[in-house]
Amino acid sequence: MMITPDIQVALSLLIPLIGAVGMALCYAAPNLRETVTLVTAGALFVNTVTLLQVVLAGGAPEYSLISNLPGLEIAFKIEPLGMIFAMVASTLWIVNSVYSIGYMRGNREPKQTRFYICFAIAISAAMGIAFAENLLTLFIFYEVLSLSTYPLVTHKGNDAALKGGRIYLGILLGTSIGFFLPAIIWTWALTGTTDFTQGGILLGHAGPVVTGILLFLFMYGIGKAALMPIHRWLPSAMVAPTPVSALLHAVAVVKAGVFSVLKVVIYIFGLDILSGNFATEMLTWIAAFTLIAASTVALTKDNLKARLAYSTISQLAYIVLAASLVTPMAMAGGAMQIVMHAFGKITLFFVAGAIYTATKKTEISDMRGLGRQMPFTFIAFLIGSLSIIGIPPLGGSWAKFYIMLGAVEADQLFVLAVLLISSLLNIAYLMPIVIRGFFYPPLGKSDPEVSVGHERSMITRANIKEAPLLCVAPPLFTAFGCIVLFFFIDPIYQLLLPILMP
Amino acid sequence: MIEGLNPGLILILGALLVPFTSGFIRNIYVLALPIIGLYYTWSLGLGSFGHVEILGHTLILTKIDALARVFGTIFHIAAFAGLLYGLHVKDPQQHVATLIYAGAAIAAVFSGDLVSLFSYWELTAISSAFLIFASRNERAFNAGMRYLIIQVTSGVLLLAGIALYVAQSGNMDVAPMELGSAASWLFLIAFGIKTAFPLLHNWVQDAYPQATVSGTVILSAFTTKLAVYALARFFAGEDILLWIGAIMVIFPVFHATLENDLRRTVAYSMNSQQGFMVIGVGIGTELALNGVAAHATVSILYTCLLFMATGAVLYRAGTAKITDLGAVYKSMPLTAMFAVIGSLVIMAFPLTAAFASKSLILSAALDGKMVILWLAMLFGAVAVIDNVGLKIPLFGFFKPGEDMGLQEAPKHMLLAMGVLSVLAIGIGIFPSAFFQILPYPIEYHVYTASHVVTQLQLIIFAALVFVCCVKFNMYPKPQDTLTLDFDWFYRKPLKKFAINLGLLINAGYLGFLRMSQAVIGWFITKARETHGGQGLLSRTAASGVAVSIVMLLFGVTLLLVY
Amino acid sequence: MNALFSQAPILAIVIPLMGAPISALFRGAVLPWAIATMLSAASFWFSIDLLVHVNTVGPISYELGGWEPPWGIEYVVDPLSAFVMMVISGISTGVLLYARESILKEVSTDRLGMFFAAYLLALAGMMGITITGDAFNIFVFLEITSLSSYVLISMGERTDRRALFAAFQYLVMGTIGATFILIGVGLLYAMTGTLNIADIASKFDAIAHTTPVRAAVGFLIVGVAIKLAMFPFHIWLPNGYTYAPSIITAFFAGTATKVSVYLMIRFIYTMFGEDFSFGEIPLTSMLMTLGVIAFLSMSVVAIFQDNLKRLLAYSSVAQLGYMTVGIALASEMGLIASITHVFNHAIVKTGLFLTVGAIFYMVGSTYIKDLAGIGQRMPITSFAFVLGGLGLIGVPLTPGFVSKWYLVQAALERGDMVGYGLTIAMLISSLFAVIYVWRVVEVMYFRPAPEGAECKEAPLSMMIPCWIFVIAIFYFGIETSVNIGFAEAAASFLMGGAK
Amino acid sequence: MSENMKKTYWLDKAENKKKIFIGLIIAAILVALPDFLSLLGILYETHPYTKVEEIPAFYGIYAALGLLVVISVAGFIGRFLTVKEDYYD
Repeated sequence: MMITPDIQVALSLLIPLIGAVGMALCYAAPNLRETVTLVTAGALFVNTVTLLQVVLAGGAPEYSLISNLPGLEIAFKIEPLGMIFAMVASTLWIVNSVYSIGYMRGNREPKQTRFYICFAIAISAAMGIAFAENLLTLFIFYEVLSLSTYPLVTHKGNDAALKGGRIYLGILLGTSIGFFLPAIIWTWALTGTTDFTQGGILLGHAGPVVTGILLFLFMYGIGKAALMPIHRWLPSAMVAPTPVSALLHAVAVVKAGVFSVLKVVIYIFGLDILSGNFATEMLTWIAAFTLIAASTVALTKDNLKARLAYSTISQLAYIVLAASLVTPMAMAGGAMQIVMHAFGKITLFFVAGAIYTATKKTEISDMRGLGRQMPFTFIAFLIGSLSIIGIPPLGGSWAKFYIMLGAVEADQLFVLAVLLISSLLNIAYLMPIVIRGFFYPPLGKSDPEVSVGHERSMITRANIKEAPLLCVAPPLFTAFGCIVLFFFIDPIYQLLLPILMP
Repeated sequence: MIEGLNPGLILILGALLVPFTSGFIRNIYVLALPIIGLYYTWSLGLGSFGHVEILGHTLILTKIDALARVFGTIFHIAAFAGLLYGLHVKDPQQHVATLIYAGAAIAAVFSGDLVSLFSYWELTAISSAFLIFASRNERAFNAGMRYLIIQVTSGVLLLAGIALYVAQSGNMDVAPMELGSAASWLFLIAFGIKTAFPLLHNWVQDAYPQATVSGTVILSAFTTKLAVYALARFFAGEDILLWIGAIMVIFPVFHATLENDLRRTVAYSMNSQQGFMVIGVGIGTELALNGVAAHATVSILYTCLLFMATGAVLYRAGTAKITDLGAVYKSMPLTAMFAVIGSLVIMAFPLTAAFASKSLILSAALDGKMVILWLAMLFGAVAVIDNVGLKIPLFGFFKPGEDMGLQEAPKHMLLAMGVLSVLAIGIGIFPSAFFQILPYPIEYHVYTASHVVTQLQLIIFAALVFVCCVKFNMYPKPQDTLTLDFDWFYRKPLKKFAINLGLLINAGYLGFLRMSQAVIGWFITKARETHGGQGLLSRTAASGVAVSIVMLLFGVTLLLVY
Repeated sequence: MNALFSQAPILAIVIPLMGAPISALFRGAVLPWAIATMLSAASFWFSIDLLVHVNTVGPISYELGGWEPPWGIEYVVDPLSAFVMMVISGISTGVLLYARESILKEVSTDRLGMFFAAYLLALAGMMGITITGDAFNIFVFLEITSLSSYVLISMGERTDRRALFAAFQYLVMGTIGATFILIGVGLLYAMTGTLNIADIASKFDAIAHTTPVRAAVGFLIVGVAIKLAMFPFHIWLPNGYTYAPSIITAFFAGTATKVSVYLMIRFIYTMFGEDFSFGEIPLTSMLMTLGVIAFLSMSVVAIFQDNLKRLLAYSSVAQLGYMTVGIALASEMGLIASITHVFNHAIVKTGLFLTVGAIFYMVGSTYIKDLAGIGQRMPITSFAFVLGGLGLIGVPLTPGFVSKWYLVQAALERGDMVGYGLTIAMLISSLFAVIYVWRVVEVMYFRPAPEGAECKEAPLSMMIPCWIFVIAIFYFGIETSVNIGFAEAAASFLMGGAK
Repeated sequence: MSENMKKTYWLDKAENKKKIFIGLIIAAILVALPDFLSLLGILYETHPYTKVEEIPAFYGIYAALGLLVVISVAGFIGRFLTVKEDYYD
C-alpha cells in the first residue's frame, strides 16, 4: 500500500494509539515499554515532519473517517495552523517522553504503564484536534483529550489528586458541553455546516448580536483556553506529576484550547465579521484582564508549579487577546505564541520537576541557592523565563512583537500598555527564582564572609548535584529550542502566510 | 570571519566559553576578546554587512558608519579596561555578564535594523542586571529587580514603538525620525529611560552603587552611552531634547552635592554630564554631534576612572562612604592620584580630554545662539567641579586624619586606571588626532588662549569658593544619610498602593470564589434535600401516595383536555 | 419461505406466546433458556423481515382469523410498529443470550421453567401491543405483559426481599394504568362502535368535541403515561428495576417503557390525530413540562443514588423525558428524535444493565461503594460500562449523541424562546448525565479496591453479549443510517399518514 | 604599615593648608588678570560670542556664583530630603 499524505493524516492519530497498545502489552518490562514510547514518539515525529513537507509545498492532505449525520462528519484536513500545533505536540512529546522516564523512575512513581498509555492517547487526541476539518471532529477529540488526561492528573490517587481531578474534569467538561457544544449546534443550525473554511462560515448568516453571543459561547466553551473566570482547573491540575503538568501546560491541553480559539476565530467567524463587533472588543478587555490578573496572582504563589500555572493562564490570555484583535498580524502573533510558550513553559515545568526529583522541594522560598547545586537546570530556567517574558534572542519576543503589530493594526493601543505591564509582572515573578537560586546561599546555610569585591560564584564541580541526566537534558534541549526558534522564525511565518494573506 | 557578523557578537559568543576556563587562561581570554573585537571592527571599515530576509523584511545585521564606530571603539576600550579592572573577581558569572553586556551594547550600536537594535537593547538590560545581583545581598537584589524592571520597560516601549513604526512605514531600518507620531514618542521615552532623562533617571543612582566593585565600572560605561547613541541616531536636532538636556544638566547636581556615598555621587554627576550630550543631540549640527560622540567617549573614560578609583577604595576599605573614610591618600597614593586625574578630566582642566570634548558642545550651542542653554551647561560645568572635581578627591581621598592602614589597590586595577588616564590625558594633549575618528570632518582649535584662560577661571574661582565654603562651614556636612529623590514616589506610595490594590483584588477574587462556592453549594444542598436519599423526589412513595398522585394528575389532565 | 413470510406478523407474536407453556414444562438450567432464546431469536428474525418489507413495499395489514377489519382483529405492520418490534425482539434476544449464567445465580433452578415462560409471555405481550391494530387487543396484550412482569420482578426476591414489594407496587400502578386504558378504549368504543384503531381514527374528528371522547383521551393519556413511567408516574420504576433480576432489568429497560412510548405515539398521532392532539388540547405544554422536569429532576436524583441499578433506573426516567419531549414538539424532527431515541436508549441502557449484571454476578452487590477499584479487577467489564456510559451521556460517536442532535434541532426549529430554553435544559441535563456517570467511573477506576478483594472477569457467556451491545452502541452511533433511516421513515409515515 | 602611622604628610600640617588657600587666591587673580588686561588691549583679545562674556572675569564670577547657588540650594533641599541610610529597608 502506498502511504500517501492522506493516509499519513490518519496515521498521525493511529501511531500513538498503536504505541499505547504496545505499551500496554509491555507493562511487565519497563525498559521495553519505554522503548516503545520513544519509538512511537519518534515515528509520530517523522510522520509529522513529512506532513510538514507536504504542507510547506502547498498541499492540504485530508482524510475522512466517518460521515454519520448529514452535514456532520469526522474528517481531517491539514491547514497551516494545525500543522504548527501538530509539530509542537509531536516534537515535545519526544522530549517529554525522555523526561518522563527520568522523572517517573527518579521518583519511583506507581502505575507507570497507565501513565504512558494515557499520555499516548492524549497525544493522539491532540493530533485529532490539530487536524480536525470541522467543529464536530474538533469537539470529539477535545473531549477525548479531557478524559484521557484525567487519569494523568489524578495519578497520585490521593484525596487531593481526586479533588483536583474533579475540578479539572468538571470545568472542562462542563464548559465544553454547556457552551462549546451549543455554540457548535447553533453554528450548524445557522449555516448547515461546521467545516473550517478560510474566511469563516458565519458571514451573512449571523447578525452582530448573535455573533457576539456565539463568540462568548465559543470562548468560554473552550475552557482549555483558561480565560478568567473559568481558569480554576489549571491550578487544580497541578496535583499531577510534573511531566503531566508539562504536557498539560505546554503541549497538549492548553495549547489545544488556544489553538481551537484561533481556529474558531479564523475559520468559523472569519476576521471580517468580528472586527468592530462590540463583543470582540469586550473579549479583548477580558483577555487583557486575565493576562494581568493571572500574573498578579502568580506573584503571590510560593509553590513553583502553582506560580507556573498562573503564568500559563496569563500566557494563554495573550493568544485569546491576539484572537480578539482579529487582524492577520495578531493571528500570526497568536500562532507564534502557541509555539513559543510551548517551548518556554515546558522548560520551566521540566525544571520544576528536576528540582523536585533532585531535592523534593516544591516551594520557591525553599529554592534559594539551588542554582549552585543545579546550575544547568537553573540556566535552562533562566532561558525559559526570558522567553516567557519576551526578551530576545528568545522565541517569545516574536510572539509579543506580532501581537503588538496586531494591536497597532487593530488600533487598540491600550493593548501595548497591557503587554508592557505583563512583561514587568513576568519579570517580577520569574526572575527572583533564578536570582535567588544563583546568588543566595542555600536555605539554612550562609556563605563564607567575603569582603566587598571578592564575590565568588560558589558553583564548583563538587557542589553540583543535578537531577538524573534524563531530567536535565530535556529542559536544556527545550531551552535551546527557545533560542533556535528566535532565529528560525521565518519558516513558521512562511507557513502561516497563506492564512494571513488570503 | 563570518560574513556580516556583528562585532558585538564576538564578545557575546565569547562569553559563553568563559565558564570553561579558569585562572590565567581566563584572564588572557577575557582580555583578548575586546581586543579582537576592536580589531575586527576597524578591519571591517564603513558600510553595511549581512542582509537577511526575514518575515518579509530585510534585516541588516551590521551597519558601521563613523558615528557608530566612535561608540563601538570606546565600548571596546571600556570593556577591556573594565575587564582588566575586574580580573581579581573569582566569579565567572560576572565575567560572562560583563562580556555579554558589553557585546550587546556594541552590537546594538552596529545594528542596521530595528529588530536587531531591540534585541541587543534588551540583552544589555538583562545581562547588566546580573552585575548588580552579583553583590549577593538583599539591597542589591531589590535594586537589581527595580533596575531590571525599568530597563525592560524601556525595551518593551521600544518594541511597542517599533511595532507602531513598522505598521506605519513598513520598513525596519534604523533611520532618523521626526518626533510627532506615537511611535516616535515611544522611541523617545524608551531611549529617555536609558539616557536617564529627568524623572526617568533614578535607576542610575539606585542601582550603580549596589553593583559589585567592578560591576559599577562596567555599568557606567554602556547603557547610558548606548542610549545617547540611539538618541543621536534617531532624534538629532530635535528641539525638545535641548530643554530636557538643560534640566538634566542642572537637576542632579544638588543631590550630588548632598550624597555621602562616593559612588552615588559619581552616578549623579554622570547623570548631569549626560545632559550635555542630550543637548548636543538636540542641537544636532555636525559640530554638536561631533561633540556628542567626543564627549560620550571622554565621559566613559572619566566616569570609569572615577568609579574605578572609588571602587578600589571600596574594595580595600569595604566602604565608600565619606563619613567612614579617612585619609585614604596616605595608604593608597596611586589610587588617589588616579582619582585626581579623573577629577581633573571631569572638570575639563586644560590638557585633559574633556577640555576638548565639552568645548565642542558649548561652541555648538553658541553657534546656534542658544545662550540660555550655554549658561545652563556652564552652570553644570561649575557644579561638576564642585561635586566631583573637588568633593571626591577632597572628601574621599584627602581628608585630614589618621592613615587608615589600607593596602594600595591591586596591580591590575591600577593598570586599568592607568590605561584610562593615559587615554584621557592623551586625548587632551592631542585632541586633533582624536577628532579624526569623529563622525564629521572637523576644523576646531581647542587650545586658544581665551579658551584656556576662561576654563581656568571657571575652575579656580569655583575651587576658591569651595574652599571658602568648607573653611567657613557653609558646605553641607557629609552625613550618613540618604537623600530622597524622585524614586521615593514609586518606592513608597506607589508600592503601598500596588500592594493594597493587590490585596484588594485578591480579597475581591476570594470573595467571588467564596460566593460562587456558596451558590453552588446551595444548589447542591437543595438538590440533595429534594432529590437525594430520602428527598421528596427520590423517596420510595407508598402505593397509596402514588395512586393519589395519579388521581390528582388525572383530574388535572381531564380539566386540560376538556 | 414466502408462505412462511406471509404469516410473519402473526408468527412474530405466536412463537413466543406458544413457547411460554412449552418452556414452563421443562425443568433444569439449560433447556428452558435454550427454548426461550431460540424462540426470541426467531421472533427477531421475523421482525427484521417485516421491517425490511414494510420499508420497501409498504404497510402490511394482517387479518386475524380471516375477518376483515373493522370486525375482526387486524394486525397492522407499519414502519413504526415494525421498527419497535425489531427493537423489542432484538433486545430480548440479546438479553437472553446473556441470561444463562446470570439467572442461575439469581433465580433457583426449579423455577427457571416458569421464569422463562413468563419472560416469553412478556415478550409476546409487548410484540402484540406493537403490532395490533385493535384497541381492545392492546389492553389484552398489555395485561399479558404486565402480569408476566409482576412475576418476573418478584423473582428477584431471592437476592432481595424488597423485590416483592416492588412487584406489588408495580402491580398496583400497572393495573391502574391498564384499567385507565381499558376505560378509555371502552369510551371510544361506545362513541364509535369500533375497536379498530384505524376505524376510530377515521371517525375521531367528527366526535372529537364530545365529553366522553375528551374523557377517553384523558384516560388513555394518563394510562399510557403510567406505563411509560412518565414523571411523576414513575414511582414504580426505580424499585422495579432495582430489585428485579439483572436480566429482567436489562430486558425491561430496553423494551417495556419503549413499548409505552410507542403506544403514546400511536394514540396521539394515529388515533387522535396531530391536529387534535396539539391543536385542540394542550398536549404540547403538558408533555413538554413533564418531560423537561423528568430529564432535569430525575437526572439530579440519579446523581444522588448509591445503588448503581437505581441510578440507571432514574436515568431511564430522565431519558424517557427526552422521548416525551420529542413527541410533544409535534414536528417530524421531534418525532424522529423520539423514535430514534427509543432505539438508541434501548441498546445503551440494556448494555449498561447487562454490564451491571456482570458486575453483580462477580461482586454480589450493585452499591456504588462496593465497586471501588473494579476497574482494575474487572477491566474488560468496567470498560464496557464506561463506553456504555458515554452512550448514555450522548458523546459524539454514540447513538445518544445522534438522538440528542435531532432533538436539539427539533427544538431550535421552533425558533422561539421555548426552543432555546429547551436546548439549554437538555444541555444541563447532559451535564447531569456526565456527573452521574462520572461518579461511578471515578469509584470504579480511581478508588483503591478494598483489601483482599480478588475478583476475576465475568464468564465469557456474559461478557460477549455485553460487548455485542457496546459494539452496537458505537456501530449505530457512527453508521446512523439504520436507526435514523427507519426512524425517519416511521416519522414521515406518521406525519403523512395520520392526516 | 606601622611606618606609615608615624609618617607625617605634607597635607597634615595646618600651615600647608593655608599655603594652598593663598595659592588659590593668587591663581584666581592670575587667571582673572588677562580679562582686565584685554580691556586695555594688552596681551590678548577675547572673542566673546555673547554679551555676557564681555564682563571682565565673567567665567570666574559665574563660577563663584554658580557654586554658591549649588551649595545653598543643596543645603536647602537637604533639610527636607535627608533621611536615614536604611530608610527604604
